[in-house]
Amino acid sequence: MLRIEDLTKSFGPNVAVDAANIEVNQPAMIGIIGRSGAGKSTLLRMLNCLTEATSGQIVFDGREITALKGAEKRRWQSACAMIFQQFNLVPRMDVVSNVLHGTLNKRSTMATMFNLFPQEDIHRAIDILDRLGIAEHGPKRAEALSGGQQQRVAIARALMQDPKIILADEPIASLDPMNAQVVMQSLRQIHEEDGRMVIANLHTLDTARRYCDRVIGMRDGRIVFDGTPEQLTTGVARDIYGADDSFSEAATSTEIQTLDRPEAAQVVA
Amino acid sequence: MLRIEDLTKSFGPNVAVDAANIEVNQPAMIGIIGRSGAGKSTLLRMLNCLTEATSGQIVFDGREITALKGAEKRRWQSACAMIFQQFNLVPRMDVVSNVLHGTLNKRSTMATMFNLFPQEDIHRAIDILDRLGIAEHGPKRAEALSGGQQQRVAIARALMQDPKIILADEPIASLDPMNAQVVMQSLRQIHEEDGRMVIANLHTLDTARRYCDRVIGMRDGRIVFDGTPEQLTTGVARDIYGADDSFSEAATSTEIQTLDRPEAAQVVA
Amino acid sequence: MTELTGSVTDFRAEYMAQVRRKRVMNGIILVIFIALMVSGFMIADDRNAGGFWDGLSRFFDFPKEVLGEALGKLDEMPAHFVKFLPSLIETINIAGASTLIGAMSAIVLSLLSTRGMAKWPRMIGFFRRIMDIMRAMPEIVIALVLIFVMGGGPVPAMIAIAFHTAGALGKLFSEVNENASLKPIEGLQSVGATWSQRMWLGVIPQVAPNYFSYALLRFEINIRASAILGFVGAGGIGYELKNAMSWGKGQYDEALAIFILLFATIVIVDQLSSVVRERLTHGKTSATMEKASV
Amino acid sequence: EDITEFRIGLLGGENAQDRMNNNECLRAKTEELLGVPTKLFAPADYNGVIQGLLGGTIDMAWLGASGYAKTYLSDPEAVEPILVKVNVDGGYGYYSVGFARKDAGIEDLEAMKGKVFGFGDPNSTSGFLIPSIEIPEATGSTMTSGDYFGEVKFTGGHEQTIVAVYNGDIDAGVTWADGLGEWEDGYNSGALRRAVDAGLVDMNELVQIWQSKPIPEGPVVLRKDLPEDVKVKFTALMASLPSIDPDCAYGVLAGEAKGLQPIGHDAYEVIIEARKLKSN
Amino acid sequence: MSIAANEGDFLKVQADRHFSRKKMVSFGMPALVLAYLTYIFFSFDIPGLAQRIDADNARSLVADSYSYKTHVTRDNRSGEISAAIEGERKGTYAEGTAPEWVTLGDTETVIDLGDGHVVTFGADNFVSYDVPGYGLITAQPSRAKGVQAVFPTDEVPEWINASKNRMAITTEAGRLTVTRNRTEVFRYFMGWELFFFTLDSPYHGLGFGEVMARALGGEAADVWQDFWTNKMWRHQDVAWAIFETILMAFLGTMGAAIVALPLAFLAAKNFSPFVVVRQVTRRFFDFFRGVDALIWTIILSRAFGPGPLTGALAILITDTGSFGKMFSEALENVDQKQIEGIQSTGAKPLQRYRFGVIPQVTPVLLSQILYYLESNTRSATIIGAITGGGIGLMLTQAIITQKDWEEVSYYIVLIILMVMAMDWFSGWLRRKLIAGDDSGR
Ligand SMILES: Nc1ncnc2c1ncn2[C@@H]1O[C@H](COP(=O)(O)OP(=O)(O)OP(=O)(O)O)[C@@H](O)[C@H]1O
Ligand SMILES: Nc1ncnc2c1ncn2[C@@H]1O[C@H](COP(=O)(O)OP(=O)(O)OP(=O)(O)O)[C@@H](O)[C@H]1O
Ligand SMILES: [Mg+2]
Ligand SMILES: [Mg+2]
Repeated sequence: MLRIEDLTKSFGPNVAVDAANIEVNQPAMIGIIGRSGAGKSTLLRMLNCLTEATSGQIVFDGREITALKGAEKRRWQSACAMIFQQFNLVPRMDVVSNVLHGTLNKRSTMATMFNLFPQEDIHRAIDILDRLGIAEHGPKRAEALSGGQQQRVAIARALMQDPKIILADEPIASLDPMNAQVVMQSLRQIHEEDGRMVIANLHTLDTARRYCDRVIGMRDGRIVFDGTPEQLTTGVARDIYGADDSFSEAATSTEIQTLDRPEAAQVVA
Repeated sequence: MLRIEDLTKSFGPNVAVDAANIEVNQPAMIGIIGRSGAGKSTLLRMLNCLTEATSGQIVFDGREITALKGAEKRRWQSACAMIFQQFNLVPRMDVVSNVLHGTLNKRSTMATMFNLFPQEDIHRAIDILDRLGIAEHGPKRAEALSGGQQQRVAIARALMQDPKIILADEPIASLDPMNAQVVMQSLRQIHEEDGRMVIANLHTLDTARRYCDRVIGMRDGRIVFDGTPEQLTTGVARDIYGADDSFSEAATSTEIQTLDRPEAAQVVA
Repeated sequence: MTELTGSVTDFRAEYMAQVRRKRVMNGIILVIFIALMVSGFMIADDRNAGGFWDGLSRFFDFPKEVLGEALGKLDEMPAHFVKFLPSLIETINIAGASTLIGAMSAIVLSLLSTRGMAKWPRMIGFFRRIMDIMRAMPEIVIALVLIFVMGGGPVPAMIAIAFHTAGALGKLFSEVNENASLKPIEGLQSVGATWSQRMWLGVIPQVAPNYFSYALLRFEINIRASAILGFVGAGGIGYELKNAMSWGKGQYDEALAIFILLFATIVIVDQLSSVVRERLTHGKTSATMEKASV
Repeated sequence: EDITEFRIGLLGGENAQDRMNNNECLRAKTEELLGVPTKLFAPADYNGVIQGLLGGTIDMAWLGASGYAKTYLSDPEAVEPILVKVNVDGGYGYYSVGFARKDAGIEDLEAMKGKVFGFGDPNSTSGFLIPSIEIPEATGSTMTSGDYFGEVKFTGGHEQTIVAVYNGDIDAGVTWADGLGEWEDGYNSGALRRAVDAGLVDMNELVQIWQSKPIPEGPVVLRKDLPEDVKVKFTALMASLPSIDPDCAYGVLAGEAKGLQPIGHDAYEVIIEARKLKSN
Repeated sequence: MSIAANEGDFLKVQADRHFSRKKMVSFGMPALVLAYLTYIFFSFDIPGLAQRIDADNARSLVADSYSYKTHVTRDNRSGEISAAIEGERKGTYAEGTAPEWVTLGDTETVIDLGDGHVVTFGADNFVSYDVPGYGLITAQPSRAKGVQAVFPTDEVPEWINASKNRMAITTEAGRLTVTRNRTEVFRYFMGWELFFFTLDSPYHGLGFGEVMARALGGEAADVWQDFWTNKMWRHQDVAWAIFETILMAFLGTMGAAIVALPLAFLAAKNFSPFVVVRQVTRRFFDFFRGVDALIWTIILSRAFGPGPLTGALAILITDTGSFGKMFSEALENVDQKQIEGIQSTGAKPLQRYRFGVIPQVTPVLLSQILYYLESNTRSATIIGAITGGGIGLMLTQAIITQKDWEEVSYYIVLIILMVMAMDWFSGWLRRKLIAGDDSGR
């Protein structure tokens, strides 16, 4: 399905992503971990064509994504939804309108200019919101919602695009543990129920372990780990994060019950 | 010296201070306690003539304070310094200037407008700051100081007024325990060394017990306790705070070592 | 996630109704706006001597005529600049003095009409109305009346502009005052300070940078205003411009010289004031640090 | 080609709405005659009307001689003079008169040396052009501030000049008068007379200090581009106005007049030359 | 707690220096201001002005603004007598009628100025004025002999101004002017006469109740017509003029906003990748703003002639510059995240602007536009005075002719009310639109 070949991105002398190779053959839920500046966001942004690659290519179902331009590129973007850490909603617009933005690529420019969306789209948007448990907030402005609710609106917008892939760039980094759990569960559920591919940048190991089928570790732009959550031992994690022995996984955790979990204590030890 | 007779203040139907009677015959350090809304601030503000009394009177050294107007009133205010919870300094002005504001009443309006303070005042201000241990911050802007330092500047301004009474409205409520201790000690020291009367609203029992010679308890505008710190038992405190049996003194404490103090445990019991 | 299927249909209906309402409202607003614009344009076009579409082609006639003459006499330009410099200075002085006087009155007015600062709290409403009236008064009205009373010259213009400025700045200043902290004022009150001491030492230091920034912006506006008032007889560069312009051919070179002087002044003041204002409003933190580290 | 609209420009000197009212009858008659909507425009100053004529947005106006000269100098093809007003005495001239306050002790130009002198509008014939040429001839020096007079300024118009002199803002000024009748009435017609009628000034307090040679009355002009038949029809209407509707003519011609008579460009050559002289 | 003595001294010296610096500043600023104002005082010749200032003008202005005068005039050549309010043709009493304080007779007309002041027009141009407490003044103007005034005392008081050919008597009751050609009496009254109906209207002089009663009795249209077309106060024209002024402001402001919005994108750093385009657009904005509405008005009046459209276009051009600058600043401050969010769904560029940018900037733009709408109402008044249109022209002309001060004050009041109304309206609209704008709740 998705093949990333020698994908590289440099900003001036600075190489953000360095010859990354990833191959995904079936819709999976993939977590990308790595410390700040490792190149996770850049990788995702190249997938969504928000950033152009310097070299290498991305191929999806035989099509070369990196070569797309104009309308073709936008069509791909609409098939490959992106969820951001800061939600990136339009705060002054109501929730349903924000979800409807997921259809912008399919609808004519003229109609959308005047905020004219077809009724079936509106109904579908409300259904998606309902599925994510926030239908009753539909008419409110996005800015009036809590962080977790806003992130679910962003997920709803992504689903509205009916995408083949959902990219999520640290979707829970701005959320409190409670909301983080709700959002990750929503993503997992979408993956399981709809069979969509989900690629999420995560900054906590336990989240990656808990929700993902596959974990990719990046360090300084290079992919240094690619395996199942089980293979992701504390040693490997130390490697990915370039941490010394004092590294404690608990310190990065967002789990609510972390302190009670036996593993946590184990890792610290 | 100071006699408060049937002093009452009502805001519309709401009686903030209800026929308060207090007599003080020698410069003492007096703590006023009571829960929020008990009328502590209102009482102090009436003493400083920031708020007009509805009825009753305040007599100091034979003069009726409540009847003062205009320049007379301002003269009294200058003899009766006030320290606020939020410091109420001029944040954009330097510390020494803020302290010098304590002399405003004695100097001509014109001269102060042009920042013409006599050199001896400036030197006295620095001496006072030095006594409070913050002389080296003199040229900084007030807003650049920490809370505890700002409160000491406020105390310095009060001392600059060379007042007969120092009123302090919850002087340590905005401070962390460390700073709170420094400020309370400064006030106590002033009381002991200069023999000035200090009346302080306090929201923690242990502070009142520790620093005051006399404690007055208010509840719903009325004075319900007036005695020595020793007389202030937990039962009396419960009465003042209108608390039920679960009342724990520790919960209101700002003492740094509270948790380690045996009494605390005792009170909780 | 939710099984509230019944209520989802409710949400749908409710939301669709809302969408429809909003579309209708937006539609109405849009139609009204377009209708106002179009009919307004047609009325204005009709009541104008020349039509809009005919006029478009003649747009450059006048500039061409002016430039045509002025370019032929380019060598006289420097002399013209020197000749009109005093009038320009007069115009700038009118703006400067009126901004200064207006701003000083505005400070007092704004303090008198801000809650928590007013000397006479009961008069707040009164001073606000005064400022509203001062602000509503176009400068030209006052200037023309004063020219009648005291003859032409810079003083009527200065008074007229200062009057309007006091009202306009007063409103802005009182908005600034509303955001100032009242705590220092209470602090000063508790030491027995008089009203003027409280204001001067407690309020002004807090609000001075904002005041200054607004006053600069006003200065820029007032330069234009004083040029316009010159046009109706109040002296300065506007008066020279009007004379040169209305004489027409034969003095277009002077008109152009005056115009260049005026334009350059406006642009320079505009750029300078935006740089200074940028510093004042955004560089505040660094200024604080600087002061604090003395 | 046909016209769709006929636009009459009215010169300043009176309250804009009074001008409109005084000329409303002319507008109605023209509309009836030409069969197209006719409108009145009263710009704020001389220049407004002139710019309108030059830009083709005004079709007819009654200009001053200097205003006509300006229009001609800007664009000789813009307008043509058709008629001129004839005074009750049969002539079609008037005068520029200089005047001062009696109590200032100024009785002639001699006494004005070093004093403040005021012109009206730069486009006015009597308020600027003619005196600016004839006064230097009389004094033997230029009109530059500080040369003969202490200061020379423009007041903006006849009314302003009169009030400025009367109030003592300036020591002397010039305005127009027909030179007929009595000084203490402000002559039979002219700006002074109007000021007296309005109760604005007391002529006892003013003295005349100078008078120009006769100045030709300004022409009624039409835009040259107008279709010939429009020009003919309108000229006929104007010329017969005093006879068919004296009340209307009184308003349009700003006072009593004997009538209107045809005039051509040549009558204004002198003024044009004078104006050229003033342009550097 | 205390610090070493020498250190304390050092701090004191430092503080002294600090305070002398502060003293310099606190004296310096006011001193600068004072110096500048002193310079202005002399450069604007304010001492000279104080002498020139004419208290009479001010007094007549104030008096005229709340009072009116009625003229009774005799033409000494024809002997005809007429009475007119403000001496204007449209305020003239019909032939043979006069206000009740004037008694018209065949040979003698008696004019009662009140308080015992009586002026009598007799035969052969004879006129007498009985001033209480002074005596009877008579005059007999003739072409040959002048006014021939006779006073009861040898010394002529200063309220009488007499010469051979002219006499003027000004008392608190009124004024009498006699020249060889004309004899004229003014009497002053309070109020704005003829404000509702002129003399030729049947409703003139009726009480409010009576007029209302007749209006309700089926004459409403006539009553309105007489009021609306009042020749003296010209309510219709004034209404049109105010409308024209507001129209200029409205068209100018909205037009400028419409033109400036797309251009602002070209001038905003984050939307216009080409430095050249950006710089050129910005310089254009500076130019439009810098040239100023005044000069645009002059340039445009050649192309479009006098009228409201010219004024509107002048405002439009100037404000395109102002709005362009402000809008592009607002655009540069937009939150990039929202745009990226929209972009990531595959939205087309226009859609990106519509949903990523417009909702963010509308509140800012709207409040700026509405603020300008109010301030442009004032500008339109001024522009109207220059280009010929609206209430501004009526006002300046009324002031220039310097007699109808009651009209001047009427226009001033109307202008202030108009601007305040626009201020209120734009504030109201701002609150309405920004609180519940197009997409929020
Ligand atoms: N637009 C850009 N211009 C220049 N350098 C950039 C840009 N975007 C990213 N970088 C650099 O590329 C590197 C990788 O950044 P990236 O945002 O992909 O890291 P990340 O793994 O997402 O980190 P984080 O956890 O902080 O989001 C960093 O060194 C960053 O500074
Ligand atoms: N300016 C005012 N207007 C109306 N009511 C007031 C005002 N100031 C105080 N009150 C009321 O008077 C009562 C006493 O208030 P006061 O501030 O004196 O209480 P306090 O004991 O100081 O409480 P806290 O600990 O919260 O400061 C309260 O009910 C308060 O709401
Ligand atoms: Mg990132
Ligand atoms: Mg309190």
